Amino acid sequence: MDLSFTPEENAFRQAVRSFVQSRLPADIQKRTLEGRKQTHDDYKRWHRLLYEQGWGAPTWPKEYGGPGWGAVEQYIFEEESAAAGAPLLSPFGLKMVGPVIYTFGSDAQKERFLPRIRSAEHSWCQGYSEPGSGSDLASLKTRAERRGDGYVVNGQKTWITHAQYADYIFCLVRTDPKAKQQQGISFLLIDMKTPGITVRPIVTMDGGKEINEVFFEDVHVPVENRVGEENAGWTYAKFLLGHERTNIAGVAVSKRELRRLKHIASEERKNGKPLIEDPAFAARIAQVEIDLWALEITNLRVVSAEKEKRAPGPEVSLLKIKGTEIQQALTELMMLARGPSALGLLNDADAFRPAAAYCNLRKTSIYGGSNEIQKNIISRTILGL
Amino acid sequence: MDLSFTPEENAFRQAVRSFVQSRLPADIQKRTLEGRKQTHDDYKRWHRLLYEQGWGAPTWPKEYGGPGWGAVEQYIFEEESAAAGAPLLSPFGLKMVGPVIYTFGSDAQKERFLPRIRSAEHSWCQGYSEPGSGSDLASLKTRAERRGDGYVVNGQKTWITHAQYADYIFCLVRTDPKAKQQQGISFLLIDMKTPGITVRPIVTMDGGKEINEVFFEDVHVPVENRVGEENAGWTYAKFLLGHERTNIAGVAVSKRELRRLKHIASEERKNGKPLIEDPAFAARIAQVEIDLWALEITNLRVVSAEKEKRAPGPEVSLLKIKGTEIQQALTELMMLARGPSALGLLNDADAFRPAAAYCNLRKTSIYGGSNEIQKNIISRTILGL
Amino acid sequence: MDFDLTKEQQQLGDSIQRFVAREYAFEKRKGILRSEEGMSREVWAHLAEMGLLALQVPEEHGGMGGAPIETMLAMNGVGRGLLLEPYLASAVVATTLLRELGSPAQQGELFPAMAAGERIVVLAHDEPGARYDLTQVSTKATRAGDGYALSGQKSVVVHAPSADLLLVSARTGSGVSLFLVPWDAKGVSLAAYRTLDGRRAADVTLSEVRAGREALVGAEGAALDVIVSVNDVAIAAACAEAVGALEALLQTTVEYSKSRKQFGVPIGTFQALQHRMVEMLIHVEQAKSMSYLASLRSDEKDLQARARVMSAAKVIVGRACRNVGQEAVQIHGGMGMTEEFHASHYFRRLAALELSFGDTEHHLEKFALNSAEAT
Amino acid sequence: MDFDLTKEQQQLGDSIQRFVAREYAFEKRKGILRSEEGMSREVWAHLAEMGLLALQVPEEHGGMGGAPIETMLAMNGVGRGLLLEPYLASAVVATTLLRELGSPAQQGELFPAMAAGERIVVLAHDEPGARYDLTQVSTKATRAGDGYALSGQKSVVVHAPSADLLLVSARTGSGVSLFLVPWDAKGVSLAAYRTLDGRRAADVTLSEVRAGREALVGAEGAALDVIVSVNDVAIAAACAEAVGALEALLQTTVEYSKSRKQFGVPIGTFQALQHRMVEMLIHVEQAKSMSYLASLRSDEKDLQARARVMSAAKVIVGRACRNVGQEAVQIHGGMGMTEEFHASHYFRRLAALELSFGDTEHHLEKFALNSAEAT
Repeated sequence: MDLSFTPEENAFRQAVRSFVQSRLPADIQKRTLEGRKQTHDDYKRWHRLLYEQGWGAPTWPKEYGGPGWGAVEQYIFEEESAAAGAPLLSPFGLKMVGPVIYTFGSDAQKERFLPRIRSAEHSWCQGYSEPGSGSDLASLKTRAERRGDGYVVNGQKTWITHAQYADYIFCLVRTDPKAKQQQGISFLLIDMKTPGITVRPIVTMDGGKEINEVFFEDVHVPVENRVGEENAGWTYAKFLLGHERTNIAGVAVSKRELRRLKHIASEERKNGKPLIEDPAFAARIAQVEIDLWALEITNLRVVSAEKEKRAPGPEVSLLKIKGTEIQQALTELMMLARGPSALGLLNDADAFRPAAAYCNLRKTSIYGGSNEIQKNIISRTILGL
Repeated sequence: MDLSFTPEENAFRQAVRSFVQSRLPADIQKRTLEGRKQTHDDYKRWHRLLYEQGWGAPTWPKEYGGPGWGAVEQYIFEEESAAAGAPLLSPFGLKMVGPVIYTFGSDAQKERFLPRIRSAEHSWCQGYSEPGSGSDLASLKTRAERRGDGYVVNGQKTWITHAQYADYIFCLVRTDPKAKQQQGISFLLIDMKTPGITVRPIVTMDGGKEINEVFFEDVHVPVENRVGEENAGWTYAKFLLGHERTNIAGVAVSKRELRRLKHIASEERKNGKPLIEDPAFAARIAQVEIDLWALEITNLRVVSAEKEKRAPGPEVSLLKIKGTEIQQALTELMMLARGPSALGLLNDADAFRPAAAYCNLRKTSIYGGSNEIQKNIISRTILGL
Repeated sequence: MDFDLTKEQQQLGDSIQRFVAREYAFEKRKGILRSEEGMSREVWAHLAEMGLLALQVPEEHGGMGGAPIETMLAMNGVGRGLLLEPYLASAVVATTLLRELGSPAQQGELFPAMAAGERIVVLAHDEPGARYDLTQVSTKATRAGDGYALSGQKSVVVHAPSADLLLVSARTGSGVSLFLVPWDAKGVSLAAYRTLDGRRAADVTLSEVRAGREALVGAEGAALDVIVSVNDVAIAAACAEAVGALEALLQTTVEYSKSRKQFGVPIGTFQALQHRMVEMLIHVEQAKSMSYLASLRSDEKDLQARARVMSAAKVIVGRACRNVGQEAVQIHGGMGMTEEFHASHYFRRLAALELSFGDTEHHLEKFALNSAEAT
Repeated sequence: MDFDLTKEQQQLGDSIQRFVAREYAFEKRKGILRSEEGMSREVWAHLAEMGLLALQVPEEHGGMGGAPIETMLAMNGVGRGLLLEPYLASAVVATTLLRELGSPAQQGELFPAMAAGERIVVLAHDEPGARYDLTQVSTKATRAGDGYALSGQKSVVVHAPSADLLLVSARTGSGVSLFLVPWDAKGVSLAAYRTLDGRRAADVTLSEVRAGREALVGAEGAALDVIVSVNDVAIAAACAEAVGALEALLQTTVEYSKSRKQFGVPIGTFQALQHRMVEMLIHVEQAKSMSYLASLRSDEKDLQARARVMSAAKVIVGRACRNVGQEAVQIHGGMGMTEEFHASHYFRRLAALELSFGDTEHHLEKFALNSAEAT
């Protein structure tokens, strides 16, 4: 047992660090470190720079154009990127549909989609949830009827992050309405420019317009855009949920945000002294810092198991629960640190506004399988209840 | 709306206060205020003194020898008694079986039992729980078979507080094994000296021997010791559970214990100053003090509703949950206040030993209907879920 | 000891609840929220008609002279309906300040107009960096000619963009004084924005703003104690508003859990959620108790005892705001995150109330300190 | 970076777990607990045979010279089995102190006997009122003839009644020194009692206890830094013990919830309890992570960095002890309250561990202070 990194891993960290430091555009870095909103263009620019370096798909195997990094290298890459203020890469292509395509897709799909995900030419979004089926995904109702050489899709998807920027959406649709819940579902790749698709933003309480509803009205999808077998979509969806969770805890970003919290607490004053020196507030920061530290080790335990090619198990649910609790605690403390002035949402909507961030981060315990669902999973699979 | 007491109520408080101050034996008072264990004799002596004053059954109507106090007077009585260090009266006769007897009992039962409860001649205990049925009371298995002019009782009851001192036990027993769970149960009053009864103490983790198992082996109980109808015992049990909850929150005792916590925290020193002046510890005391204050008002709201002859509803479950949480928090803080020296359980087992009290008080969220059961009740009856 | 309302109070409470239900439905509120001013003059006039703007107005000016219970009932309604109008700021805080400090001339001029809903007055006291310390006032009022010249910064003055007059606190020598300053006085500039909970607010900059002697409210240098004391009244009102919002949000959440299905059954049948909703209920009931106490003691003369009550109430209510707000959003799932649905509006208002007039930690510390001094 | 054990470590861990399961079954433990001495000399000898008492013994004396991972594995077993023997006190703390400070003569005499289980040595350092401040030492050692005379009070010295020798800290001039004092030396008196978790402990009074120069451990006045430093080793060991106990208690609770029926179904099917057991699991896993870190860093040379790790570990583990202990008792219901059933024994040991070597609040504060200094 040894928690230090190997010399090779340290050299790798150094390489990542110097790349990020030399290539990350200063304006993007500034926005991230100040907690300002990132634009879609920020993501794309950074992704392209990585692509030029050969790191366009950091988590992919070499075979599909990835750098072939192991779990530890991936972890180091994410940590260094987040610490330096690089934007998080959009997960929908790289971490979600990409692995599904290279594992289950046809050769044509691999050829057509994978290079464009890697190069940031295509942006993707995820069409899973529906108004009537959130955590209970298998109850989805969007229909895809086979007609000729394609499907005709009708229905509605919701809570779709960045649908407005997406070139493609991957969707779970019902292809056999008579089959039981989890059967009869297929996995389709749909061009967002297809006639019949309407995107409607859902304004969230922080004023953000990240998420959307997407309506499908007689949308024609060629049959070659179905991944794998008809009615076997649930298998691919499950694979996806179980895949790549190295970073689900968000430790790297939370470490950066912790630094920002400390910065805010050193700017604010209470009783004539920096707030960070107030014992009560310092103890609250210490508590979240310690929680995060423990989570980091827990995360490394999972990463280390992945390195040994053991697949990540239900412990990723634990990472998700604790990770989101810490993310929420951090924004809550930033808001409380600012005190009464946090009430005011200054007119620069891109600026870091702790109260808006506090509101926005409530989503983390809801999306990606709510924390209640994660608890059900742990209860069933780890505790055997 | 007015939270002050009326002049009559204040005069009543004064009367109670001077009675308690003049008559409460100094040795008993000292033991209570120091948190030492009370002996059965303490309870009895104090109860007899109250009886001589005509207050032997503070919560009973005049008709049965009570003082006929309303909910507010009862509340004041309990508050003044607890504050002065009087022992809590044993609830089993006064608050549990007494009201059942005067509401549902025969004239003979009333005549035989009520005066002796009031005068402290008879001590009672409660035979509800069984090894297989705790919170799920209706699944009880102790059998009472009708034979001639009586019942023959066989079975086992458990978690019986003070069974070793009791002259009588009131029991729920199954008289019709074929009936559904809540039917087929009868309510028996059983003389503890009847042959076939064995009492076995259960040692609790604090070393205490308050609770017991009671075994019934062919115990003969005359039929005139059955309260009300055969197989209707559940009705009386429910009545009892819903009755007299003025003091379920334990506010008066918790206020006294809060004072003791503050006393301990002023004796202990941290960084050369009294612990009570340490901001972090002071904040923790403040939090429990504030919670208790809010609970006191909530309790008064319920008491006030009772005054209006509205029966106490499921809100008593709320008082029970929050009340026990506060009681537990107080012992936890007393233990933490003592610091490492709390580890040692000095050999005087009657002395206040905060760590033992901390262990002992874990029971409060388990007994009297566990806090989980109380939450189920609130969920069903108040929230309608 | 009783918790009963008089018949008149009961009627008042009912009429407020009716008004809120009828005239402040969520869809209508959305329109008000989106409007430029972010409040409805029509609603304001309606509140005036109901007499609600006169609860703090002295009886000699046709008001109720304080009326803690009536104020509590009004604030319950304001909370339940998530009213965007400056009830707390103008009808409670500013009116009470003027009642305590205003000259007969000022009262004679302002009270009829304020009670009629024709004038909105807002206290501009907090300054950048003051945190929750009410004594920190750097804005200065220096003698200038026959009157004063005010210069300084006031931050997050909620409803300032709707105010006709600002009650500006400023240092005069060793004391703090209050001045009535018209919103359009020369030298006053407002940087307006929205607050977390959708209200209009502004940072106010004062540059050599001239105020005549008639603009001085109360004796020179004597305002701070009253500002501190009226802050207690504000806390009691804020607690009552929170209780109204908490009750509504709990109800909304329970109802949602009964209708929203997952895995073929309403999510309200899941025991884990049930127990969490019970915890929410306990928070609400404890908050309600302390809100009663705070309102009943808001005119208590023993200021230290009163401060203890207010801090205790703010702690209990603050924790309730946090717990109930967060749990409600969580139980609503994605719906709870949206601007469209009312849960998030309650969530934000509760968060804002927690940050107003001293947050939970501030009052917990204050209570602890106050206890130590009392022993 | 890896979390894997070597083959030898794996074997050691397995053999400890086997030993605990086979030789320390709960019923057998009850007998040991009830015995006058409150520990088993037979078990102690067995631990010696397994080599476990020599993990801190220097290699030149046939030990492993520290072995953080092996110590962690041993402490996991001690925790799981709720061992009543003075493993932490004698085989970890006292042995490490003697390794750091003992003269060759002292080491030569004591290590073979300690490793063989023939001698038990216990540190007597804490004093009444010192709370968790290790620097507070009032016991005095004054020069007397060729040696010293020790006078003072030591409180809650766990396992003192079983100790052959006490390692007594005392002030000598401006520094603190350590002395080896036989339990039956003239002037030593023990007021013995049980601790919360059933161990034997004593308050130790020293009245003019004579100690020769050969009884001095380390240079005069140089012991305090080492005592503070060995406290870190103790924290790492206590965290590992807690993890063993936490895992066992969680397992016990989950199993109980599967077998105990209420309302016709196992209580483990109630979702509210399931979610609470998941919270328990999260606490256990986080505690395990920090226990790894604490053990791996227990020989770190940068003392401030090490202190940060230990405080962080103690906070995470302390919260886990509290949460898992309390929830386990609650889920066990009445059974959880009894002396008869093992849940309450785990509960008490976990509570005791939280109070040992600085409680959660102490270390949270220390961490916060340490952070402020680091920035």
